[in-house]
This record gives sequence, C-alpha cells and structure tokens, in this order.
Amino acid sequence: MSRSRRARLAPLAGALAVLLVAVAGPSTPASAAGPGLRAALIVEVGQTVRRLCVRLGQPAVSGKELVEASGLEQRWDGGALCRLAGTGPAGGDCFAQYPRFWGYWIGDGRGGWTWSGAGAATSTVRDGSVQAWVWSEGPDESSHRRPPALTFADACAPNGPAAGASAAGSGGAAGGGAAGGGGEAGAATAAGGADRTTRSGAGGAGWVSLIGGGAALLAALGLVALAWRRRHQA
Amino acid sequence: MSARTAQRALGSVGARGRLVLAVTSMIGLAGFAWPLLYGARRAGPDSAHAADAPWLFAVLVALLLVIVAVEHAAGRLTAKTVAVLAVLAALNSVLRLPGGVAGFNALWFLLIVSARAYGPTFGFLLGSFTLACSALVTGGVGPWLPFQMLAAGWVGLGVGLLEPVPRGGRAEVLALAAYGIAAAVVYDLVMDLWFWPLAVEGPLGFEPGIGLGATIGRFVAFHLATALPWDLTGAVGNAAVLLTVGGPALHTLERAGRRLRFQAVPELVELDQPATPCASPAAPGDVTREAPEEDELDRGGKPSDRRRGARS
Amino acid sequence: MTESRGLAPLHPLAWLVWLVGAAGVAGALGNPVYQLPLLGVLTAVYLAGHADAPWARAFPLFLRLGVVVLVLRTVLAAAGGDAAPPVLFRLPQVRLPGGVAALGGPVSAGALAGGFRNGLTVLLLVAAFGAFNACVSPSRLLRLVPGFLFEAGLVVTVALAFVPQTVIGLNRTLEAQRLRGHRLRRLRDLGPLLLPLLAGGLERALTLAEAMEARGYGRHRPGAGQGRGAALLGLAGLIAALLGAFALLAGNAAWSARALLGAGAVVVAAAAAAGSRRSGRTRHRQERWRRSDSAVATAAVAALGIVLAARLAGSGDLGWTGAAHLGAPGFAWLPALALFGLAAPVAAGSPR
Amino acid sequence: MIRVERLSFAYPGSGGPALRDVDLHIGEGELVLVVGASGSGKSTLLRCLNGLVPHFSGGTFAGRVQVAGRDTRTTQPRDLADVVGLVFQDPEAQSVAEATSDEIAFAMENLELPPAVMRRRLEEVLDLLHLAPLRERQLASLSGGERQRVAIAAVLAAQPSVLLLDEPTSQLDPQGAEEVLGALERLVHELGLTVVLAEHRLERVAGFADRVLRMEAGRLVGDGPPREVLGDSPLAPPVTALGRLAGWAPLPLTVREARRQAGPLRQRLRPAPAPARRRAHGRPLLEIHGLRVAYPGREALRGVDLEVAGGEVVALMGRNGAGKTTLLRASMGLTPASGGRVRLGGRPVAGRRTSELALEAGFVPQDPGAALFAETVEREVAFTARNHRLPRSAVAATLEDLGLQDLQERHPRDLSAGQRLLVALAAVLVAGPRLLLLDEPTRGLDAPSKQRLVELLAGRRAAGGAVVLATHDVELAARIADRVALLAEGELVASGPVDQVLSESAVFSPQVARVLGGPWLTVAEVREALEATA
Repeated sequence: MSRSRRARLAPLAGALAVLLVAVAGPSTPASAAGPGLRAALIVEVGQTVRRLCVRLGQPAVSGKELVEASGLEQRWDGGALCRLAGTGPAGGDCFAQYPRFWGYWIGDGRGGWTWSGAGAATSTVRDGSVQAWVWSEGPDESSHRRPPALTFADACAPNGPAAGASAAGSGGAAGGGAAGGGGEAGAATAAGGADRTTRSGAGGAGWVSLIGGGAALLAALGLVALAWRRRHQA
Repeated sequence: MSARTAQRALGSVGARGRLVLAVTSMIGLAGFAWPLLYGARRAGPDSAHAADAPWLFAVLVALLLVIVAVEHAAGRLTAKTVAVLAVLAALNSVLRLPGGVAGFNALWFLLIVSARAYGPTFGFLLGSFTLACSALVTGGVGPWLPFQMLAAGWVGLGVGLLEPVPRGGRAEVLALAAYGIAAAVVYDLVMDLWFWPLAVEGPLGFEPGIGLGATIGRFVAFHLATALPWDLTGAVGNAAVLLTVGGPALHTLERAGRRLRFQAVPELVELDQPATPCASPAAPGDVTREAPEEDELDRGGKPSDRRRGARS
Repeated sequence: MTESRGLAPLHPLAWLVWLVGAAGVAGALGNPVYQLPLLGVLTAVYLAGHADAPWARAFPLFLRLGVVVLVLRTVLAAAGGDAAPPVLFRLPQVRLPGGVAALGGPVSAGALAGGFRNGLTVLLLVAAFGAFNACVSPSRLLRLVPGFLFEAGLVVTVALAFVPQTVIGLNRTLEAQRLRGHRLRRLRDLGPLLLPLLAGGLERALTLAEAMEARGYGRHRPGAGQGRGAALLGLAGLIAALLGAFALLAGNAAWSARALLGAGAVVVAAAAAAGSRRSGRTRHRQERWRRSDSAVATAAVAALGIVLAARLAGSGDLGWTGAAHLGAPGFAWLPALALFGLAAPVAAGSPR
Repeated sequence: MIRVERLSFAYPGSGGPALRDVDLHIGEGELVLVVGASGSGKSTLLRCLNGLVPHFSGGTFAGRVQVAGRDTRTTQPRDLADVVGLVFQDPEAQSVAEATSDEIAFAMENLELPPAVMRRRLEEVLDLLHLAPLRERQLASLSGGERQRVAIAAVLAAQPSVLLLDEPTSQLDPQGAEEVLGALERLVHELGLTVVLAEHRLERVAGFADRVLRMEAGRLVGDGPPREVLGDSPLAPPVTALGRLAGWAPLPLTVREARRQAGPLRQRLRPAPAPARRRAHGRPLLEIHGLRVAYPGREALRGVDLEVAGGEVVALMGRNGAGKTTLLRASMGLTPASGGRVRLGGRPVAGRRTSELALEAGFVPQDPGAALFAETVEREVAFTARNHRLPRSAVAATLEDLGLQDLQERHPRDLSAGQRLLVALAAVLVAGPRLLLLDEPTRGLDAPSKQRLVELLAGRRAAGGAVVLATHDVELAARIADRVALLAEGELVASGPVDQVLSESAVFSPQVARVLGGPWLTVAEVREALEATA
C-alpha cells in the first residue's frame, strides 16, 4: 500500500524538482534570454564620447543598473550620478561642482534625446534602449549639453553579439565587467545561436510566429469548443 | 461581572510552542516583506528572481503553516478544541461569504472575540483555519492562501497583546474595538504588500534596487490609491460591531467555554471498597455536596442545570 | 456538491501535479504567442472538468481578477514615462505628492507590451488555480492532507461539513427574528442574528465533541516528541531555505545561496518523511490511481519540463524579450506543442 | 456486561447532583429502555456508561461504573469506543464528515483498523442499517431518519458490544423515528447487542424491550419488565393508561394487545354520548383561498382553502413535504404566494411587513431555541417588546401568562427544551397576536412539557384566540385540536372536526381511537364518559 502511495507521489516530486531546479538552477527562466538583451549607453565628457553596448541581466533594468552594468568606475547618491569614469566629485556632495554635473538623457533610438529630470533609479531600460550621461554645465535641458545624435545601432552592432567597437576617443577604462554581466562593447560575449534564429524582426521569423501562434491559438480554441460541447451534451 | 478567567482552549502552549510560533512568524514576515528588503538592495545579476519571489515565498509560507500545525495541532487538539475550532471556522466562513450579512464582512469580529475568549494560540489557529475553510468553500485556493492564513493567524494571535486589559467591562470592549481597527488595517496592508509586486509595475510598481525609502513610498502610494477607502470602511465596521455586539458575544463564548470545560478534571470521590458495603459513612448525596462549588452560579444566584436541562 | 460530470474524476494528486505543471508553465511564459493558447487550454480544462458546485465558480471569478491585474499592469506600465523608443504617444505628466513617482509622460511601445505580457502571466497563473479549484472538490482535496496533519485536516473537514447547516441556521435566525419584529437596519442590529447563531453553534460543538470522543478520537497519541522533532527539523530547513532565497534574490554569493536553498528543501522533505512515518492512523478511503491519472501527471510534468528547457536554451523566444523592438514575437513549435500536454485532463476521462 | 455501583454525580458548578446513588446491572444481550422526564438524569446515566461522565464533563463522581470489565474511572471514553457506542439526539450535531461512508469510517480510523478490515465492516454496517444506496451521499442531503441511521452505523462500525442511544428519535418525524427504531429492533434480534435506549416513543419500543428503567430526579425509581414499570408510570403510552382505566390485566403496551381486551369497554361506552366537540364562532382571523406556492421545480401548495376563526385550534397534519410548513410560512407572508389570497386579520398579507404581521399572528418556527440570544429570559421577551415599541409592562404580563416568572432571570440557553419553547412562545406572544402559528412544537418535548403546552393552547382558545399547529404528533392533535386539516402533495385532502378526520384515517389516528374506534380519541374523554355513565 505504501509502495503504491510512494509511486503516486513520484510525479508530484518530479514536478516540484523541475521547478526547484528552475528557481535555484544556474540560469533562471527570467534571465535565460539575457545574452540577447542589450542597451546602448553613451557617456560624454568634454570631447570624448563613449558608446558602450551593455548586456542586460534581465528584460528590464533601471537606468542606474545600466550604468552599473557597464563596469565603469562610478559613485552614486541615490538616483543621482556623482562620478563616472573618473569625472565628477569624488566625495561628499554630488553637486559640489554645480552647475556642472552629470546630465541624464533618454534617447528615442533615432538620435533624438529627452532630458530626464527623474533619477536614473526609476527609469526603465530594455533591450534596444539608448541612454546618455553628459558631464556639462547648466541647470536644465535648455543649457545642458545635448548628446550627439546616436542610435542603438551606433553602439551595438545589429542582430549580433559583436557590437561595433567603441567610438573614437574611447578607450581608457576598459570594463572589467564580466562579473557584472556587461561590459564595454566588444567585450560582450556571443549570444546563443538559437536566440538569433527566432529573433523578432529577423526575416521570415515573423511569418513563422504568425502561422505557429495562430495555429496554436486555433487548436486551443477548438479544444475549448470541444469541451464546451461535451459539457452541454452531458 | 466579576473577574472572568479565560478558558484557554489549548493547554499551556509552553516555551517551545511560543518559540516555534515566534520563529515561523519572523520567517513569515520576511515572506511578506521581501519586496521592501529586496527593493532596498542593489540588484545583482540574478535580480531576475524577482519574478519568482512571490511563488517561492508562497511555498515557503505554506510549509511554515504546516510546521505550526504540527507543533500546535498534531496530537494536541482535544475533541473539544477541534469541535469549537471547526464550528467557529464554519461560522466565520459563512459570515465571509460574498455579500455576507448586510454586506458587512464579520470575519474579524468573530475571530477577535474568540481569540479573546479562548486564548491567542487558539486565535492563531482559528484565523488560519477560517481562511482555509473559506477558501475551500468558495473555491478560493490560490498562491495567496498561505499568506492569508498566516496574516489572519496573526490577527488572532495579536489579541494576546490585550492580555493586560482587565476582563469584563467597557474597557475590554473598547480595547477590542481599537484592536479591530488596527487589525483590519494591518491585515489589508500586509496582504496588499503581497499582491503589489504582482499587480502593478511602472511608477507605482515594485522595482528592485530603488532603495528602501522609495520602495515604501511607492507601495504606500499604491495602497492609498487603490485600497485604503475599502480598508477604512471595513475597519470602522469592525469596530462598530465589536462595540455593539462584542460584549454579548464574549459572554456567549465564555459561557460555552465554561460549559465545555476545555480542561475538565473530574473529581473522583472514593467510596469505601465494595467489600464492606455496609460501612458507608455518608449518603452519596452528601458526597456531591461536599464537592467544592465553583464560582459558576448564574446571575441571580440560581443554579443552572446546564447540561441536564438542555439534554434529557 | 456533486463531482464533475464530464469526466471520470481524476485523482486529486494528479490534479495537484497538473497545477504545478500549469502554474510553472504560466510563470515561464512571457510571449503572447504561447500565452493566449495556454489561456485556451486552461479554459478547456475548466469547461471539461468543473463540478456543479459553488466552489466551481472560482474559475470565472479568478479570470475576472486576472483581467483586472492585466489592465492595471498595462495601464500603469504605460504611464511609467518610459522614453525608450519607439514612443507611441505622450501623456501629460502628473507628479504624485511627496515626490514618490511621476505618472504619464512618454508612452513607449515597449512599456505597453511589457505590462501586457506581465499581466498576462499573472492572469494565466490565476486561471490555472481557478481551473484547479473548480475541478477538485474540497473534500477530495482534503484527503491529500498527510497523516501528520490529520488533526488540522479534521478541523477543516468538520468545518466544511458544518457550513451548509450554518447557512440554513443563519437564514432561520434571520427569519425568526423578523417574526419578532426585528429589522436589520444598523450594524448593532447584527447582534440578534450573530449571537443566536454563535450560541447554537457552540451548543452543537459540545455534542460534536462528545460524539468524536465517544467514537475514539484522540485514542492514538504518538509520543509528542517525535512529530514535533520533525517539525523543528522542518523549521530549521525552512530557515536555511529562506536565507538561501534571500541571498539568491539579492544576487550575491550565487552558488552558496542555491546550495542553501537546495539543502533547506532537502531538510524539509526529510522532516516531512520523518513526520509522516510517525502517524499510525489508517484511512478508509483510498483514492484509486488510474492510468488516466498517470497520463495527466506525466503530460503535465513533460509540458513543464519542455517549456523550462526551451527557456533555458533560449529557444522559441518564450519570454518575448524583444518587446522593445515591437517586432513580431518569436515562435518555436516544440514548446507550443508542449502546452497542449496541459490539456490532458480534457482527454483523460471518458464521460460517465 | 454493565455494572453500576452506588453511582452519584454532580456537574461542575451545579447546585445538586444529577445522579444519586444508582445501582444497576445489565446483562449481555439485554435491551434496556430508560424512561423519565427531562432532567431526570437519563442522558447523564448514558454518558456515565461510556466515560464521557466524568472525563469529558468534569464534575464530582462517586461510585463505580464497569463496562465489559473496564472501569470508567480509569478509562477515557475514547478508549471505550470499541466497547461502548453512544448515539445522540441530534443527528446533525454528531457528524464529522460530508459523506456517509467517511462518517462511518471515522471511528474505525481512530481505532487504526487496517484498510481491508475497514472496507469489510463498512459494507457490513451499511447492509445492517440498509444504507448501502446512500453510501456516497452527502449527509446534508439525507433526511433526519437516514442521518440518524448513519450515526448508528458510525458507532456500530467499531463493533462495540454495548450500544447506548440517547433519545435517538426525539428530533425526528414519525417516519424517521420508525426507520430508526425498526433498524434498532433488527439489530437487537440479529446481533444480540446489549442496548440501553432512552426513548419516549414507548409504544413502539416497549414491545421489544427486556427491561425498563425509570429515572426521577437523578434516582432510579423503577427497574423491571416493561409492563411492571410502565404500568404505574405517568409516562406510559395512552393504551397503557386506557388499560389502567379499564382495569385490564395484563396491562397492554401496544394497540394490538389492547384491542384483544377492548370488547367489554366498547360495550360499556356504547350508551355514552360522544364527547362534545366545540365549534368556533369567532370572526375569521386567517382566511386562505386557493393558495398556491411554487418553489423552483415543484409546487408546494396547489390551491389550498383554509379559514381559522377565533376560539379554535386547527391541526395541520400530513407527511413530510406535504406542505404544512409552507402553509404556515405563506400565512405570515414569509413565502410569497404564486396564486390565491391570504388574509390575516381581515387584510391581505401581501405587501405587509413581517414585523407588522407579527402583531396579528405569532409564528414559532421549528427549533424554537434558534432565535434565543439574550442573557435572561426577561430580556429575551423585552427584545420583542422593544422592536414593537410596546411598554415594559407587556413583558411582565406575558411572562406571568406563561408562568415564566420563576425563570425570568435564567439564561434561555440553560433551559430544557420545554422551557425554551415557552420562552420562544413568550417572545412572540408579547406582541399580543390573536392567532398563534406553531410548527412542530412538540419535537423533543417530554410528557409534562406537552401537557403544559396543551393547557396553554386551551387557555388561548378559551380567551378567543386561535391556534394553527403543524404537527406529526397525533396524540397532541387528539388532545387539543378542534379541527384537522390533512395535507398531501400540496393539496387539502381532508378537513373537518378532529374526531371525523382522525378516526377515519389509518395513519393519523390516535391509539385510543385505534382501540375503541368511533369518536373516542383520548383517555380523558373515555374517563369522562365512564364517569358520566357510572
């Protein structure tokens, strides 16, 4: 009796074990697609414009996390950036050199920029986002220097892991960011091949998903109809 | 009303039982408060686990309840306690049915009064069992259930805080009503904290790594915006019912507690051995009269023929 | 409370496995191409298997809750002021008092899509629980309660058995008081309704307790130390698991955290095993485990396994991480087919 | 099998002992009937036999009880479960499970029987009590008689050698009681169980009881064969009382026995005038014409006509589900009529508030204790008075009318079933209605309480009030009713003077009518006739 009972518990144990592995396992569901997630980070100090392609650990991170993942030397005070890549006040008051400070811009991906008055901790960065930090003078967007018109593709090579190399004038602080899950463009590791084939917008994949998803949906609806009919015949 | 003694439905809980309850409550609290703790932390590479957290903690809290049940129920619940728990849980679930009596959700009222009458540990169990029973009746089993059970258990347990309030009299009812308001508000707040990471995202949503202050700020804003009006009406309703019905309900429960005698200890009067039946020193009627009369005479000094009257 | 009509009733344990599978799959999906068919599958399972009882109304109720969350998440995500391109339109921005957050501003397609798919995930999880609730009767569910939780299960069983009587009692009391001129107008008028119900219930509790005692309840009391020792062991395991979980969430010390979580789980399992061995209580009702139960359980575990594996391998765009590009989501056939493994309960039983 | 020596017991905190100096020996296979009024100690005695007293109740216990060699002083009731089984009054309050088979298995699970044994015993007790078709039914869907049989099966599953039953039929209608007692009779004959039964349907049980114990105020005042003990007891069934009146020997316990000796009495009564029947002359208080009530899926009443005038008592009779309760409820507007007219106090019921109707007619539903909640009887009555904005003096007057002054400071929940009924009556009568509607008022009442009720109703009739009572209790109807309305399937199948309807009916005729036939319904009537002719 107890043997058969144990046998019955086996599937439950199996299902739980699968879940446990998923939760505690090496690579989690939510971060599984990580290798394919990238965002562009533009850092401008004087004449130097760095274009960094940062790998994201999860589908959505904050602007602050984006900078953190870049591996650049930095210091924060809450959502405000005090010092980045060696520029900015080293200690104490973040705005010690006001009106000179790190301005925060959010790109539209086509080269346009929006000044962000809110802190970087509350903004959202997704795959394909472009953000910029500019060390400049001026209290708001009218006087602060606007970043150059750069797109996502200017920092990250399209559809592949080997993003374009850093723009001119970059160099210096190379990211030691392997542990941070990101790094300067070029240092990013290759993403899984499987990811590329199903990548959205990649050629015929749209058709595949349209047909496949449609078929699955139709099948499911058929199942619903079947169950409905059986119910109402009974 | 002279001093009434609490009829504890559960025997002495003991240091160990209290420790288990305390530790499980601490862990359970962490299960609720993870968004706050987690929100305060700098997110690392695995911050993606935020999505798994509600489910992980649901399992964790469910296991906690199992442990509380084993510690406080397994082999310890007498037939009387089981029966009273079951009857009150059923009554409570009925009062919690959608719509309820006159649209009022009387769940907290009965739980608080029962915990006051039969002890905080009983209150913890009653709170948990009520939610379990109610979920089964209405088909409300879900990942939220372990959290609801734990939180309702706390509401029952927390009545123990009122232990210094003297029994009987207006002060007791007032204290219970105040507790009723606090309990309803805190319960809703705590359950909302569980629901919050699932329910919203964006500027009012949970987001890892934005700092404790910001997390709390966002949560409070969300709670104020979505739940507070309902919470407050519920809490005020609770207090009102506790004020008007709390006293009599407490009486009813305490009467039943005396009748049930959770810890009945019979007094066995030794007659002489059957071998010498003629040497009986006292008529049996005398024997029972010799028994110490407990202070349980009804008002007006008339003896109640409680069980006899109701039964035969 | 009749059992399901449409199907030979599945073993509650099979349903539990199905639930774990369904919830796991729902949690792993972020791509509407899979999510919408899954919603269909869950609905079909509900339609085929639900009973004609009050608790079977759970599914539609749960769906409604899920839709509320879906709308809430989508709207609030859209109002998050996310400026990542492509921005669809702009809303006027409102600052909340206290500087907690700002609502409105640019509405990006990515935020909208992200909110939608996250909301859909919650909807699916809730729907899985709804279907489970609607298809398994509470009393059968209670038979899954392990032996070491017998007393707790008994309390709930007895309470459930008392609920119909209590509802009748409530209506009777309501009427009896109306016959005495009572009218329910204010909160204080609740007293004459609640108090007789309470007093009557407690009188019944007395008889019930006597009846239980007379029928041998509590006869077997194992050494209290044993079971409670297991409880302490379980508690220790849970503490370990909790610490592991937090470490994992915090993202530091990744491997030690996982080890801690895993070890905690193992200790808890060991405690449960030790605890269940202690109970000598026998059970009258043995639910029969049929072949259909094995089929449902296997299909559910397989569905979960395939979906999780696909996600780990990054195939099939299960999480639809390309939401920001607003391109068409990716698709792969294997995980899509696996979803239909969860429909096994529809096919498992022949109509009775 | 059972040995009770010098047993005395007092409940904790009670004024006096519930049992005094009881000595008793019950042999194996005996069926012992325990009789006595409410509060005489029957229930307590039964609870002593399985150890619930004193272990469960607490209290002061002197003397010794041994059951199958086990001393209850040192054995907990749960450890006696395989030796003694106890079945309680209320079938609903003693169940722990939702379905029949789970309920029956509960005791076996507690005894830790192997599953194979459980299965076998389950089948056995299901067959013994003819419950096999109900094995998977929800208990909530069973009738009272079925539920009580399940309760007996649940106890028998532990295979005790002693079965105790505490008024198992007092909450049941005659059909349910018949089911239970029939099952019991079968058990006694087939299994040879030792049975101790507290019961008030003596006529049905006396035939197969070996022995009767009579309790009075906690003492065992009678112990012997049924005829002996019941012969001089006020609790005896009407046939026995009739036999005593007529001087028959041996005293009859059943109608069958009485009929054999009834010839001479019938002769003696032939010249006597038939008992006078009253006719009501008051103005009609309740007028029902063509009343139809439909519930979802069935019609409970199909065109019923009934008029009740001041100064009469009308008994509504009929089997379960015939529509008695529905008729009463429709009279109070609690159930809306789908056709026909109901007028109360000369005005239509429809559209009037219940609290307003309560001033014209008082309705005491089944289970009169269900609505009692106050701390004292006086406050209980005052609650109704306050609802109707009546002066405080009305309360005192009502309490006095019903003879409740002595109880007015008592807690209603401490009272006996009969006293609770009086309180419930007081709680509706304080509003001063002229019409009184009662639904099964005698359920669970002992003989003295019934007598009290009869006197009370007669008093109201004499004062010009009217009473409609729905009842299964034929003897009660014979004693108090002027007219009987017989309902079947929602239709009025007979309506007329009590002697006509009852003596023509095979089922609803009182014992005296069955023995003597004709207009004779009660022993009192026969006594008066005999005195008149003598």
